[in-house]
This record gives sequence, C-alpha cells and structure tokens, in this order.
Amino acid sequence: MASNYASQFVNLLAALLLLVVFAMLAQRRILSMINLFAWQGLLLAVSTFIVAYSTAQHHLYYSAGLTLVLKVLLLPWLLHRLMRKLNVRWDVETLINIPTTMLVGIALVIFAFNLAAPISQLAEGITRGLIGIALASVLLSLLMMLTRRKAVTQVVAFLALENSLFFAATSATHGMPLVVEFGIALDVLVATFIFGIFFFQIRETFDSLDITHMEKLKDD
Amino acid sequence: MTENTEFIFAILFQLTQLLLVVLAAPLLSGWVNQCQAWLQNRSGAGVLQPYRVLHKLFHKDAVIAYNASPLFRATPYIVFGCMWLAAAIIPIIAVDLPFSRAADVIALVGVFAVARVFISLAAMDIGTAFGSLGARREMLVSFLAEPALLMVLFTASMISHSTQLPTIVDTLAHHQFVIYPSLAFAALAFVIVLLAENARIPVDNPSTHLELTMIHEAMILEYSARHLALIEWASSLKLFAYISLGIALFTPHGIAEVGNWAGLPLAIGLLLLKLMLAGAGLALLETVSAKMRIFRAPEFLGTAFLLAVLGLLIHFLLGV
Amino acid sequence: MIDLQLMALLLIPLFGGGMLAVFGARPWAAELNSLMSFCTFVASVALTMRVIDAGPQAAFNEQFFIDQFNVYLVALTAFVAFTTSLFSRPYMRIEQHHGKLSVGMLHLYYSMYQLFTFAMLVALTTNNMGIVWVAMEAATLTTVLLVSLYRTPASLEAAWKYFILCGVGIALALFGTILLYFAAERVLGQGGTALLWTHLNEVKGELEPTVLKLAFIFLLVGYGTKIGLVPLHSWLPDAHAEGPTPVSAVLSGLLLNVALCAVVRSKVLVDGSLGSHFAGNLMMGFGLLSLLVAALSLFRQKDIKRMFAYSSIEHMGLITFAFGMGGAVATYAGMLHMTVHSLTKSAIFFAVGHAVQKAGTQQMDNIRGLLQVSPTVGWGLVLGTFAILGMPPFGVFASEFLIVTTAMHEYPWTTPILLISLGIAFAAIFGKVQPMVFGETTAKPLPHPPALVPVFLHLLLVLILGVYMPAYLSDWYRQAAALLG
Amino acid sequence: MLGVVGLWVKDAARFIFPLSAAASLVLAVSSVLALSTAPETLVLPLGLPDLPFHLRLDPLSAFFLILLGAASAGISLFGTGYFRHLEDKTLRLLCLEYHLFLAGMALVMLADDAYLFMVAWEVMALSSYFLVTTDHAIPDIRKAGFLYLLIAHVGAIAILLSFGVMQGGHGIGAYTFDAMRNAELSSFWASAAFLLALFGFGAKAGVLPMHVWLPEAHPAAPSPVSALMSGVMLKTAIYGILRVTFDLLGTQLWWWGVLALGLGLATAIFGVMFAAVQADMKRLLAYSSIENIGLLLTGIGLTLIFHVYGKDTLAALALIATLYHSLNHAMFKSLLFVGTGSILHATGERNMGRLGGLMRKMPWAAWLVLVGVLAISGLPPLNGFVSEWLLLQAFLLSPGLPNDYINMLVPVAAAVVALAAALAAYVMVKFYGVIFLGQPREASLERAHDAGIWERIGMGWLALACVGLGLAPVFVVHQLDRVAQMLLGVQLGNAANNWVFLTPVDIERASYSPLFFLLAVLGVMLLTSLLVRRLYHGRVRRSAPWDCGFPAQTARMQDTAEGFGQPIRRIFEPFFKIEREVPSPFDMHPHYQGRSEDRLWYILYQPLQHLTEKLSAMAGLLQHGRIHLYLTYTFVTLVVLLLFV
Repeated sequence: MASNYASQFVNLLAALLLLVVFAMLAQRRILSMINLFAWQGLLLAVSTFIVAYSTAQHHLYYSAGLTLVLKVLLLPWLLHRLMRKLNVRWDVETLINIPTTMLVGIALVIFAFNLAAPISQLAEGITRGLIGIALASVLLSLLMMLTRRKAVTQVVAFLALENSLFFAATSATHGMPLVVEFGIALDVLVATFIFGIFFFQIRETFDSLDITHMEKLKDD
Repeated sequence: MTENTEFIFAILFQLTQLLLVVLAAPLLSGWVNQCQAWLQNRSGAGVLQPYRVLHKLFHKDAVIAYNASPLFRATPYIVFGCMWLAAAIIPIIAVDLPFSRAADVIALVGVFAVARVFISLAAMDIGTAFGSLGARREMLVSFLAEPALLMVLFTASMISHSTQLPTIVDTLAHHQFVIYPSLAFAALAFVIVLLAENARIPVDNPSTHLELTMIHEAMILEYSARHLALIEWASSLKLFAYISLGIALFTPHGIAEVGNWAGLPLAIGLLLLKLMLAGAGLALLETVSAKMRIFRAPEFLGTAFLLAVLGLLIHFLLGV
Repeated sequence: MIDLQLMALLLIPLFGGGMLAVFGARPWAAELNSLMSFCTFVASVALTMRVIDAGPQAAFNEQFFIDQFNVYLVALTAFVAFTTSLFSRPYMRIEQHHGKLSVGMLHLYYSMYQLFTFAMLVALTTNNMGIVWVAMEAATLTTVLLVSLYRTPASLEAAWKYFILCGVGIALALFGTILLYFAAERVLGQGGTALLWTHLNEVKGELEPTVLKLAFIFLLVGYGTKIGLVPLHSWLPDAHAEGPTPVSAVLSGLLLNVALCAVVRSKVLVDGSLGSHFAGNLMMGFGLLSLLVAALSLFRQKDIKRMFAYSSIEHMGLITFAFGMGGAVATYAGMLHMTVHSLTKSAIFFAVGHAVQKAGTQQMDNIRGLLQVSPTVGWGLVLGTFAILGMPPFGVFASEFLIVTTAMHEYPWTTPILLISLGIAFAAIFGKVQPMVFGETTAKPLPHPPALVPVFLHLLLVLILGVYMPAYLSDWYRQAAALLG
Repeated sequence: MLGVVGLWVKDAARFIFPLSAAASLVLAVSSVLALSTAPETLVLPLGLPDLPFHLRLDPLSAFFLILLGAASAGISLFGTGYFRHLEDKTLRLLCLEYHLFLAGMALVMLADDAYLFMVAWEVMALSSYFLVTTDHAIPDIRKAGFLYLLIAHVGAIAILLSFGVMQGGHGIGAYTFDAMRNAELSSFWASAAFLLALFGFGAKAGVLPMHVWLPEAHPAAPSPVSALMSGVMLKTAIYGILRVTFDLLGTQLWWWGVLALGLGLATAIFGVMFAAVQADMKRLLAYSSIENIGLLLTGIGLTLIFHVYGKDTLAALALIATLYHSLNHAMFKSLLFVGTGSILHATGERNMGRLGGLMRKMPWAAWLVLVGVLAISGLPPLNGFVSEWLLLQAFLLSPGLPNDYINMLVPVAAAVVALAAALAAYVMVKFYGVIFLGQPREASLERAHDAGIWERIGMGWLALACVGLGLAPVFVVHQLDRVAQMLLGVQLGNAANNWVFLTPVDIERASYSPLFFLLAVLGVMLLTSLLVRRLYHGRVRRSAPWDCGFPAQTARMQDTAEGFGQPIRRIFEPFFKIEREVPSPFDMHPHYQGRSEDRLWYILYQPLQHLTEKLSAMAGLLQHGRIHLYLTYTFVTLVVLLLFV
C-alpha cells in the first residue's frame, strides 16, 4: 500500500525533475539557473529518501543525506559565491534560440521514452519507467551543455547531468553500492572545486568567461 | 657413305664456302655497281673494280688521329671477322655446314649487331662531330631494322620449327613444295631491311660524301688504308651475306644436299644466277628510288617491322 | 598476501602523492618522485610474479581482481610511469631553466603525477565496474591539472576542452554503468556484488540483452571519449600538444590503455550476454573510422606533438579494431600492440620533448638537423618513428603483422581501409620527420644533459619484442587472450 | 652461413669490406653446393610465439644466394677502394648499414615463414633507405629517399596482405610457408594473393607504374649501393614473385601469365625508351634496370602461360631464361654502376654532357666497363646474349597453345622483346661512347685519374663473371635445371649432353656455341692481320683528325647525350613530357635546354597526392576548435548509436 503511494510519489518527483530540467533549458538567467539546480538537487534528495524508505535500504539514506548536503546546499552556495566573486550576472546567451532548443528537447524526450520502453517493462516495483525519465533528462542536460556559451552555464549543465545520473542511480536502480556512490559524490565535489579554479584562471587569462574565446586550438 | 667421310665432306664444303664468300663478296658489290652504271648509261669501272680499290688501300700507309684508341684500331679486324663468319655460316651451296651449328639465326643477328656496335663505338672514338653523328644514325636505323630482321627469320623458323639455318633451308628446299603467304610479307620486309642495313638508297647512299645525308660513310670517315680496306671488304661481305641469306630463306631450291657431288655444279650454277639476279635487282631498286630524309627512315623501317610481324601473324592464322 | 602486495602497489603512489604534496617544492622532489615510481614498479613486478605463478586472484573481498589481462597492464603502467618520472627529472629542470615553470607548478606536477598513477592503478586492478568509473574520473581530474600546468591560454583552453569533453564522456559511462547494474541486480540481487566483474562474467549469459546493448553504447561512447575514438577524439590532440611532454607521454602511453581496458572488459560481458558480435562490430567500426580519420589528419599537422597525438589516435583505433575482431590471434595482437605502442609512443614523446627544447618551438618547420645538433635525440626520434610506423624488426610490426593478416583472413573487406590508412600515415609522419632529423641547423645545446636512457631502453624493449618473445610472456598473453575470448 | 651474415653485421673499420667480400664468396660457393643437395631447413628460437624463424635453403633460394654472393663479392671489393676517403664516423655507420642490407637480402632468400620474410624484407628496405640518404644534406636526395621508402612500404603492406590471404588455417602457426603450401585456395583468393604479391613485389622491382622511385633513388645512392640495389635488391623482388607464384600458390591461372607478360613488355619498352633520353649516367642505368626487370617479368609471364597449359619443357626453358637473365643482369649492371662510381670519383661529374674521352685517362675502368656494355647490349659471345637467346627460343617454340589469343600475343611479344634489346644496344652505345670515347668535353677532365687497385679488382671480378657466364652457358643451364625441377617438376634434360653446343631442346631446332664463335672470330682476326702484314705492311702514321675544312672545331661540338637521344625522343614523342628552352635568334648567349619527363608521374601520382590532400583537408574540418561542436559530435554519436539498437 505504502509502496504504491511511494511509487506514485516518486513518479511525480521524476516528472517534476524533468520539468526542472526543461525549465533550466529555457532559463535565461544564470542565478536562477543555479537556483533551479538547487531545486533539482532537493527533488533528488527527496526521491532518494522515499526510495530508501520504501525499499528499506539504509545506505540510500546516506546518499540522500549526501545529496542534500552536497547538491542542495554546498554546490549552489559555492556557485553563488563564485558568481559574486567574478560578478557575472549577465544573461545567458545561447547559441541556438530557446524555442528551437525546446522543440529539440521535446523530440529528445519522446526518443528517450521510446528507447526506454522495453527496459521499463522489466523494471518491477516502484521504479517503473524512471529509466526513461532519467535518460531523457541526461540527454536534455547534454543538449543544454552544447547550447550554452558561458563556461559557468556549461558547468551548471554538467552538474545537472550528474544529477540526472544520480537520479537514475538511486531511484531507477535502488541505489548503487555505497562505496560507488561515495566515490561518485567525491568526484563531483572535486570536479566542482577544479571548475572553480578554472573559472579564475580563465577569467584572468581571457578576462571573460565566454568560452567562445577558447577556439584557438585547431587543425588548419 | 660412312659417318666420318660425311663429316669430312661437310668440313670440305665449309672450307670451300669460307674461301668462296670472302673472295666472291667484292665481286658481287662490283657487279651491283656495274649494273647501276649500266642502268644510268655509264660505262662503269668494271666488275673487278672493288679488288683494285682494296689492293690500292692495302698498299697505303694508315693515317690515324692522335687520340685514336686501341679500340679504334681493333675495330676493322673485328668487323671483318664477324662479317666473314656470318657469310660463312649461311648455307648457299650445300645444306650441312658444321660452322652453322655454332650460331643459329638469332646468333647470326647477334653477329651483325657485334659488328655494328663496334663500328659505332669506333666512330665515336675520335670525337669529331661526324663520327658520332654517323654512329647515332646507324644505331637509329639498326634498332628498327634488327627486330624486323629477327621477325623475318622467326617467320621462317616458325615454318620449319627450327632456328637452325640448315634445317630451315632443308625444310624449305627439299620437302614438298608449298606456297607460304607469310613468307611473301617476310620477303618484302627483308628487302627493306637489306637496303637499310647495307647503307643503300633510299636509306643511305654509299657513293655520297655529303655530310647531312650520309650514315655509314660518316662513321668510317677517319679510317684509311688497310683499316678502310677491311671495312669496305667487310661491308661487301655483309651485302653478300644478306643477299645469300635472302636466297637461302626465299628461294633455296636447287641447293645441294650433303655430299651430293652431282648436285654441286648445278647448285653453284644456280647460286651464281641467283646472285646476279639479286644484284641486278638491287641496282635497279637503287636507281629508281631516291634517297629519303633521315627521319623518314624510321617510318620506312617501321613498315618493314610491321610487315614482318604481319607475316608472323599470318603464319599463325593460316597455319602455313 | 595478495592483499598486502596489492595494498603496497596502490598505497605507494598514494603515499607518494601525499609526500610530494608536502615536499614537492624541495629541490630533491624530482628524485623523490622517481623513487616512489620505482617502488611502485617493484611492487607491480612482485604482483605480476605472483599472478603468473598462482593465476587470477581476487582481493579485498573481491573488490579487486587481478588476472593476466590487467596485471600486464599494471606492470606496463608502473614501468612507463617510472621511466617517465626519470625522463621528467631533467626535462622539468630544463623547462624551469627556460622559465616556463615555477617551483609551485613543479610542486603541483609531482604530487599530481603520483596521484594520477594511483588512479590508473586502481582503475586497472579494481573488480568493481563502479569503482572503475570513479578511478577513471579521478585520473581525468588529475590529468586536467597536469595539462593546464603551464597556465598559458593555449594550455588552459586545452585543459578546459579536455575536462568538459571527458567529463561528459565519463558521465555517459556512468549511465552505462548504472544500466549495467540495473540489469545485474535482477540476476545477482541488490548490493555489493552486482557490479563485480567476476560475478557479472559468470552470469553474463543471463543478463538482459536489451539493457546491456544500451549500457554498452553508453560505456563505449563514455570510455571511447577517453580512448580518443573518432569522432569523440577532439580533446586529445589539444591536450597532448599543450600539456608538458611527460604528461603527453603518460596520457597516450597509459591512460588510453586504461580506458580501452575498461571497454574491453564490458565488451566481454555484452557479447557474452547477447551471444552475438554486436559489441565487437561496434568496436571494429569505431576502430576503422579512427584509423582512417587520424591518418588523414596526420597529413596536415604542423605541431610535432599534435602529430604524434594523432598517431596515438590511429594506433588506438587499430587496437580497438583488433579487440573488436576478437579471437585468439587478434586479441593477442591487440594486447601486444597496446604494450609496444605505449613503450614506443612514450619513447617518441621523450625524444620529441628534448627536440622541442632544443629548437625552442613545436612547429616542425622550424625543427631541423637534429642528427647534426645532437645525434642521440635525432636517432631516438628516427628509430622511434620507424618503430611506430610499423617497421620491422620493431615490435609494433609484429602486432600489425598479426592484425593485418588476421583481418585479411577474417574480414577481408576491411583491408583496403587498413592499407590506405597505414600507407597515408606512413607518408605523413615519415615525410615530416625526415627533414627534422636530416639537414643542417644552428641550435644551441641544452642547459642540462637530456635523459635518453628511457628512450633507448623503451626502443630496445620494443626491438626485442619484435624478434624474440620469452615463452612465459607469450603464455601470459595467450592466457589473457583466452580470458577475453 | 648465418654466422657469416652475423659477422658482416658486426661493425669494424676499413678491412671489413674485403672481409665481407670473402664472406660473400663463401656464401656463393656454399650455395652452389647447396643447389644440388636436398633442401635444408633450420628453425631459430627467435620470432613470434608459435612462429619461430624458419629458414630453408632450397634450389631457388640457393640460386638467388649465388647471385647475391657473386655480385656482392665484386661490389664489396670495389667498395673497399670507393669508401676509402670517407671519414671514420660516416664510414662506420655506412659499413653497418651496408652489411645490414646484405644480411637482410640474404635472409629474405632464406626465410621460410611470412614473418621472417617480412622482417628481412623491411630491414632490407630500411637499411637501403639509410644508404640512399647517406649524404642527406642535399634536399633532392632526401626526396628520393622518401619516395623510395614510401613506395617500398606500401608494397610491403600489399605483400603482407597477400600472405594474409595465403595463410593456412588459423592461429599464429599458420604463417609458415609450409602451411601456405598446403593451404587450399579458391581460384578467386589465389588470384587475389597473386595480384597483391605482384603489386607488392612489383613496387620493389620498379615495374610500371610503380617505377618512379627507381630513377630517383639509384642516382642518389653511393655507387656501390646503387650497384647492390639495382643488381641484387631488384632480384629479391623477382625471387618473391617466383616463390609466391610457383611455390606457395598451388594453382596458377593462364591470365596471370598474360598480365605479367603485358606488364613486363610495357615496362621493358618504357624503361629503355627513357634510358635513351637520359643525360645523367646513373639515371640512364636506373632506367635500363627498369627495362631488364621488364624482360624478367616477361619471362615469368611466359613461364606461367606454358606451365598452365602443361607445356612444361617450354616452361622450364622460359624459367631458366629468366633466372639466367637475372644472374646476368646482376653481374653487368653492378659492373656498370661501380664503373660510374669510379668515374664519379675521378671527375665528380654525373652529367654525361660534361664527360668524354675518359678512355685515355682511365683505361682500366674503360676496358672493364666496355665488357659490361657489350654484355648488356646482348652481344655474343657475352652473357647478355645467352639469356636473350634462350628467351627468344622460348618464344619461338611456343605455338600450339590452346588459346588463340595467346598464340597471337606471343609473336608480338617476341617482336617487342627484340625491339627492346635493339634499343638497349642503342642506349649502351650512347652511354659508352659519350662517356669514354671522343674528346674530353671539359678541361677539368684532364685531371681525371684511373680507378684504384681495389676498384679494379672488384670490377675485374664482375667483368670476369660476365665473360664466364657468356662462354659456359651449358654448365650454367645445367645448374639452373635444378631450380626448374623444384618449381615446375621438369628439367631441360638434354641441355647438358653436349659441352660445347648449347641446345635447349634439340640440336635440329636450335644450338649456339659462344666458345666456338669467339674462337672463330679471333682466329679470323688473327689470320687477317697476319696476312695483311705479310702481304703488305703494318705502317701507321698519326695526324690530326679531319676537320672537314672547319679548323675551329672544339670538343664541345661533339654529340652530347641529349643529342644522341634526340632521335628516340622524336620517334616516341607522345610518351614523354618534354620541356624545351629554345634560344631566340637574338640571344647574345644562346642557351638550349630540353628535359623529358615521365608522364605517368603527372597522370597517376600527382592526382593521388591531391586527392589525399583534399581528404585530409576535410578531416581537418572536424577539428576546428569549437567545444560546442565537439560536444555535438558526442551527442550525435550517442543519439545515432541509440537509434540503431
């Protein structure tokens, strides 16, 4: 009974997650993108928590907590600080205009669902069809990466990608082994720090975070 | 008749022919010149003129350029030797000649080539403009004439399944009489080759010393006295060899078989007749045709080459 | 016992990283670095001996697993890491002398170098597909810092591209891993063992094909980015060209192998489960594409390190192709080629490093007359080039011989591509190297004597592998080939 | 024997060259012995696992080892003198490469498994490359070396592929030649193997249209090296073709023979035609090597045709002609190349237009080279003529093949061969006449010095070989019969029954006796000279040559190399790409220059080059710096792959 509710709730969260990704895709302002990223993290944490509760896997509690700390509090805070330090508040300039991006996004979602259909037949219990959503949001975040022009936004998109992966890991497959998850979390953290360092270096060498400056290396 | 008497006869024939050719060769060229003279309404110097010329030349002191190398001096002897050998191994009066085992038709062509290469090298030895000019033209003419000659000989040897001159002649002369259309082409080609190789009009003119046209004369310009005599003798030997080769290939009939004493006089008689006819024909040809530009010569010889190949192909097509 | 050895192998570089994080600024940091790498090498040798004696074994309740396949990569990695540390000692000194590097940078370099070794060794030895992923990510992060060591705009750009592209790739690989787990947990149940390769390998027949197909695609695209398969290779030339030369050496000599090892492992699972040649065909396709495109790109390179980076892509393509063909001979050849390629390519990069330092530029048009200015470097480059171009009697030829002939026998339609690519690659590289080593020049000698022992040591090994392979080595390879099927 | 080889490789100072010459002699002699004995095999503990190095010494390899030994003996002796002047460092390096080269060639002929064969093959190529680029300061030489090694390598890959086709069964063990002999191939795959092998070996031999490297590389190399490359290395390719076609491949098809025949004829004519117009003496020789390779290939093609149609005696005849000719070519071509070497030493000049009259300055070289010239022009009684004679015999005996087209083809082919031979004589007269005869065209030539003692010995040995091979054909053919026996299972039995007359088939069909010929001519010469002196006198007076009334003649007015080649250029105009600079009537310093180039280069190779460049430009577009694009690649790849599962 509970598991039934739980599964519905998780599905709802999954839908929300996808929505958030779309929102990020459509988003023009960096700061709100970062906030959306925080929201995504929150949804992730909650869904993980519910899965942990309903399937009674204790290590999932840890990873839920980890997510909460890392992706809802720490990373957004870091990013905010960065933004303030580098005082980048300008709007996001995309390479492809937003509506087109959205349309491509829709297509991707359909594609992902079709792809995942046979798999979700296999999945039992509460996690039916979450693979599809996870896949969709992975592809969407990838799309986001390659349409954004600023280093920061690319990084946020990258983190969103990690989020959706994490979602797949916890919700779709009831969580990976704990050691793996810790490893993943650690890597994400380190990655973010390195990103931070990079921002400063890029900023001081190119005095801008626009990565269109970084197109010197090519075969000619 | 026993084995070794037969062999002795063969040797005898061979020696006779050796002497015969070397002595008769100048006579033939003399005959050709005489015929030309008659055709051109000149009285002519007489058939024996070549002998007188040779005799005179042998008497003179040889004059050689300062920088002449031993090669230059050895060449006349080499050329003479080669030509003599060549003329000696072509069966004209009798089929079985021991020497001709040593060199079949391909080797025969080789012998001619040796003489030619040496005389060209000698011509370039002194380093006058004419020598190398003549050598170049000689090689130019020959590199087309030689394959043509080979093709002619191949046609004959295809017919007789042999490259041995005696065997060829034997097949053509002493077996039942067959008409070979392939040989007709070959004969035509052969005549052209003969004209070219013996420095005859229309390819070359033996009696001119006009630098721009001469080939053979340009090469031997530096030779004098006995060297010149040997070379002249050699070229008349060459003419003799070619004509007798033609006779052997195309009209061998009446040639004596081994040790056939009875047939011998007839054979010799016939041979003389053929030679005289051939010489007269040659004179006629030279009289009626004009010397052509040096660069027409390749086309001329190319025709010969093609004719010869055609003859070979026809042999394959018709099987005869 | 095995646990101890393994621990030694893994902890020495970790500890070394710590040490150098502390003492990295000292003048003797370079020696310390080499020492640490040497200890690692010794440990790897010990481990190898054991595995050769006692066969495959697991350690740390199966989290780590060592068989003939990865142990030889372990030995190779440790060895090349060691020689590279030897090479980097004078190289970095010279760079410092030329004012390209500060002490702080060196500090970072040494510690990261050790950590990088550690990450690679973990990725090789672990049995857990998840931890493989973690280690690969860690390796990426460390090398990113190494690539951007010079802090020049170019190096930053290269590092950034490297970071983003490999990050994305790795992320996709993670998704693949998750799918793998998704399929596995339904057979092996929840929790720890479901990602252990050994277990997966036992039950690969029962795994769900559709999921594994999907998983393999993600894994291939993910780790393929790291291998540098076309069209995922875009980061590779930049990273190789802009990073310090020792890093380029270990990148193309080692990291690519490690990634390839992961792909091969998963290929075994997938084809096992599908019972078809799906994964193999994919790998063959990518291999051929990489071979062709890399060969063509070689033609236009002006930067020497860039060119050899492309040659790495080319060879990785060849190896992937070989593993994709499968079968005893091809797999054997693939592993042999991995070995000789790492040795040769790192040797070439050593020589190139000094050549560049001599000429003061990476532009090949400005590098001339190496044989004249310093014969050792010149000959090193010439021989290395001929080795990498597959000229006998070097070992690269041995493996190419087997690969090409097997391809001719099994998949004849691929051979035109092989013929064309190898021909073009030869023309390109040889035509560019020849004028560099020959001819006249005016270049000044180096402040420190160049380190050429590693170069010739590697080339010697490659030469020996070309004409003579000790029996135990070949048995070892053969067992590994048997493992991979 | 390999011990000897190993000894070669060991690097030492100057005395190594005579040593290696001795070693080559030992090699040659031991191979002569090996020719008659049964094949010996040897397995070394080296090589790949399951595929140790297999060595095998059978009549075929023995024959080519004889060739190698005999030729390299003379060349090494020559080299002793030739390399004397190098400074020590270069000499050591060169010595090492030189002997690696020799060892590589020897191993190629001994190899009995694909791997060893390829290793030796590439070692040979690599060492010869380094030898070619000995003085690499000159850009042209670097270019030549590059072209050479590139074509060699592509050819090697083709050979590799053909081995891949022929391999017997699976596993690494399948690459021994024995396994290949036993492998059953469908006619399609057999043809594939043959074509690949023909391409690969042809690239090494300089068969049309892969010949372009040859006229570049031969002149670039030091003369003894060019001699080795032209005399011996090209033969390794012939060896390879024979080995693959008749030994490894069980079945042959008739059209292989036709293909080889056609290619061979084209190559022969092409080579000699270009040789005729060259002004650089080594280029001239290189082109003449192309011609000879063409003749050899023709012989192989003929052998194939006869063999396929079961006319095995004729096949044996053609094969023996081929082998004989390769032996001859090894001798006289090496002789000529080392000859040019001593000319280079004496004058430092490769352009024939600046030579001339050297016969007075360097008589030794001149007379020895003359032997080579006469031999290569195919004049009796020297060796060149014998092999041509045998080849033509093979052609003449051919009729009666079941295939009419081939019956038509054969006489034409014979005609072409004859033409090529005649042209070769032309070329050689030009070569010798312009260089050695006439008057020196440059004042500097007055200082030319004759070849040193070592060089004389080397050349003498080679010249001796030419004469010997020419005078004792019966013996040689008898030896070659063993090879024919091995490859075709048939012998030319009655070749040896008459020691003075060479009668390949039957005394009634054809016979030739060089010895007799020589004696006859010499006898006649002696006789005549005696008679002339006896009947008349032997007086000689020296004077200036006749200047035909134009006293201002200079040596420059002699016929130049270009001039000598001009008729050929004129006759075969369409085959050349001719560039002329003709002076205008008003030039104060009139200056004429004509260059004849190879059209094939422009028809075949340049387009290839352009195509590759275009493709690589397209590949370059992939990599143009924008990270978004790179991400897109990843994305697209992923999506496409996902679509296709």
